[in-house]
Amino acid sequence: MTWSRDEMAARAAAELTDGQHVNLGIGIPTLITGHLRDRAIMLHSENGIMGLGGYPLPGDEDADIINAGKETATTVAGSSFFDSAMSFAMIRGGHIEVAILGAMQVSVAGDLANWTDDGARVKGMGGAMDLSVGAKKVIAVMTHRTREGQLKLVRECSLPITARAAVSTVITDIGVFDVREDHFRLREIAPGVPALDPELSRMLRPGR
Amino acid sequence: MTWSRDEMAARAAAELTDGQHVNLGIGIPTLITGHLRDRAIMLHSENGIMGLGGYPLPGDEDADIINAGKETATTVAGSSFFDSAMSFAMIRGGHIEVAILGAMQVSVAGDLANWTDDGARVKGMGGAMDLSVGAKKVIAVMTHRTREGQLKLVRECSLPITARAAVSTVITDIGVFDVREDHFRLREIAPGVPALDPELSRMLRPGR
Amino acid sequence: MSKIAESAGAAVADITDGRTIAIGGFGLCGTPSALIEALLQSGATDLHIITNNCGPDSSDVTRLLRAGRVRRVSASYIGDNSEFLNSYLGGAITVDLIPQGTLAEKLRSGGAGIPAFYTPTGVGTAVAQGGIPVRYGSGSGFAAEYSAPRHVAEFDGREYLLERSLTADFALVRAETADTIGNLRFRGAARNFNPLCAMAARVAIVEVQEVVEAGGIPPDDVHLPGVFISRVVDLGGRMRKPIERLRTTDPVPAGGGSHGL
Amino acid sequence: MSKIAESAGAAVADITDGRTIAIGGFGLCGTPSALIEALLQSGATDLHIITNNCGPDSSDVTRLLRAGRVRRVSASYIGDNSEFLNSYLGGAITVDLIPQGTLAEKLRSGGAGIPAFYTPTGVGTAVAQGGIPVRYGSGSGFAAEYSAPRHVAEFDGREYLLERSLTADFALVRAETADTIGNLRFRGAARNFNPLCAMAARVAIVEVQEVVEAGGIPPDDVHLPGVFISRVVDLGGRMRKPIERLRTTDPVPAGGGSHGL
Repeated sequence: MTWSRDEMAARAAAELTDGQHVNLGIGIPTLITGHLRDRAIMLHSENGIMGLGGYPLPGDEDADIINAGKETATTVAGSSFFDSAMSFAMIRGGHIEVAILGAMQVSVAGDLANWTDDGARVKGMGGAMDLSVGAKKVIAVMTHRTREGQLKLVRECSLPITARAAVSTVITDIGVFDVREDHFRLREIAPGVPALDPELSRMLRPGR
Repeated sequence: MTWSRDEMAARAAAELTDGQHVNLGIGIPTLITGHLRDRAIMLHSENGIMGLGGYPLPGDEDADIINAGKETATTVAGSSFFDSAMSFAMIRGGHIEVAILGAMQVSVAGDLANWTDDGARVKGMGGAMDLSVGAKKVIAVMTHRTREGQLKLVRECSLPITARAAVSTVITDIGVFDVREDHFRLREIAPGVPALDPELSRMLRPGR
Repeated sequence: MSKIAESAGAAVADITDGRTIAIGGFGLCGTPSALIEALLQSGATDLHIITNNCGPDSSDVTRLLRAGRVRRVSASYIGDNSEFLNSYLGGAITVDLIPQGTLAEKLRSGGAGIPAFYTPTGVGTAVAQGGIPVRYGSGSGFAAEYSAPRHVAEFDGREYLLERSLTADFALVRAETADTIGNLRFRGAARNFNPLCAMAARVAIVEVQEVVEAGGIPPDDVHLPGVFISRVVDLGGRMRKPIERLRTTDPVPAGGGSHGL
Repeated sequence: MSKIAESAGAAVADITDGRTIAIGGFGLCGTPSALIEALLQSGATDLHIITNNCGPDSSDVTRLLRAGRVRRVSASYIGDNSEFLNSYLGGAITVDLIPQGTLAEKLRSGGAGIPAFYTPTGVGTAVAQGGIPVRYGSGSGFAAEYSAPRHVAEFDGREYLLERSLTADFALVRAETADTIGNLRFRGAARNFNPLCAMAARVAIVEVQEVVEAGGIPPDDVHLPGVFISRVVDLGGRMRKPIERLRTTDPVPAGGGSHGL
């Protein structure tokens, strides 16, 4: 068995410490909100919100309160609104303790690739490069293989890089991997996952 | 006869156009406020005010509302408060149409010296360098001679420079001089001022 | 010295062909619809638009594109928008893709008289190395022009790249409230790039939901001082605020709490 | 997760010798008196103080100097203060004189993760060329150390100099109102350098006139988000606000107006 998307989100939530300011990327990371009830966590939204809440109740939608995915949102007690320069000052200046981002590839060195799936048809990096460089700690959340079956945990990224040496922990459907410069450390394996793929096992050992 | 300090201030006020945002330096420039009644001029104070007013009435003093000279002050309708980075963003970014500054020396090239009277006992430049570089137009207001009788309108500044080629107009006790790169143009002479000093007259002609 | 313009059309009338225009908003949120509509009506063309993202296909900025009035776009993201993506990939427009935080800082710096700054964002990526497609060959599917590499310098043992600031001829922005001399208040996350675009422009034009007298906004509560604003268009409560992605939640079950410090 | 500290003393207790401390305020306006007093009591010494100007001889920062606790000052102005001036000219302290706008930008950039930026301020002056006395020989009256020249570069035909940003170990700042998680509102011109010092510091400590519950400051009205603040000291309405230069005016004669747009 592997972890579902929601189980991965729950596992990522468990990496957070109360009191932290956290930015959640688009994709699986947005599911983490559902696992933060009663947690003393402030969510940062790159479009200018500290203290993002969940979706509004029907009828309470406000076009001026949206998250970075352009979805209607709410705010929690103690929230604030600010402009985009201030929002990225928080990110780039290291004031956001954790960013949890979706990923296409993560290398043993913590290189992150998540902004474009090939170099020829780019749509833009949005805030991904700022977040991965600026947050004090970056956690990547992704399935460990592509739909086509290729490993997304890699020795070196083949896709265009979002940031070098950015990711410290990768939460996947098969377990939790810590980035250790020249290898991954398997910190936790999802219950019932069979023996690791030999290619992945090799990445648990130092060197190339 | 020469213009008094207050007459110089009045003459400087006449250089302003309604609708402008203006920063007044310390010294004679602060007297200009008295000549702006019913003028559509917004005064900028470097410590974080747009829309500075005059001094408060007795009993209305507020320790949180001071001008750049640290004197108690007031604000006008439509004023705003902001932090010092924003205040100097306005200045440096060219959003302040005019700065009127006191000066120790101004050269024919518009070089301004007003931040320290000698290089060995400096007290700091405060906002002088930002203002003289950033304001769209810089007007210097000063007596044309030091107390010791030396000309303050000069070919080249002997004092440490605040900014190069910054000043466009100099208002003095004997008249109004426009900076013309390699000479001063005498635009207006104070009524009753006798023939100009030969040294000053030479500076009204191009070249050294 | 009121800055209230007669109409949106009058406010944008001097925007001539070839101008660079910074447009506020994040997708549909905080985007100055009425001013963009007026710009569309004005006929100005060959425009360079600076805007964070172009919104969905239904966005006002997309209408400018569809009408063939956009030469170049500087943005952090042009996905979610098939028109922009196709115009880019088809070689019809030039696109500068800029990390969102760098774009925000470029505008803020441009407005603040800072011509260039170093940033860690993009080090070791195609932003630093150059090679992001800027323009595709017409119909070829191949890039005809790539972004230039950035100068990289080391400070205290870490690498940073040098970014030039951005300024614009005009800004079109949206706020909730203005006073007659252009002091602004924004609402919620509709603030986003609006103050920054206004700061970066030689002439900043704002559309607002309501106008109050000078002094009607307490000086401590002004979000953007009027010194940055040239013209105010009063929409008189008729501001259109579309929602890009409507999401709602079921009522919280009894005993359910919320997060937050 | 309340950030309310037990006392000013408790809030500054971990400021050890040799630290760099950014202190908000402009002269006496907006200066965090209670926190500086607590720092004085704490005994921490060999401090590097970053503050715009040191206020008059009666200022709290001057008391730190008089007690021999200041090694270095980074400021835009140390006039109006004979103690600072004499300590500087007598070689007792090192002083970095920085143009005020550059100082503000260095702090803001330091807090925003921008390590360096180009600015026109100081081009062609001793700031660019170097040579501003930083330290005088003990009692000699001659400078023993001068400021370093800045790297100068040209952008679009105009010269700019490169300035490094500033960060601090701690910030001591003052605001009018905080909520329990450190969201701040300032009052009038007491805002000045306070938000910037807080942004630039690893640990920012604020003293406030009053504390409200989280949510007590509407999110559109927060001047500085609590993410930048580590500790809040509640002065419970007992904030001292001295006036540096009291000036008043006679009541305006009938018919007299005021200026303004």
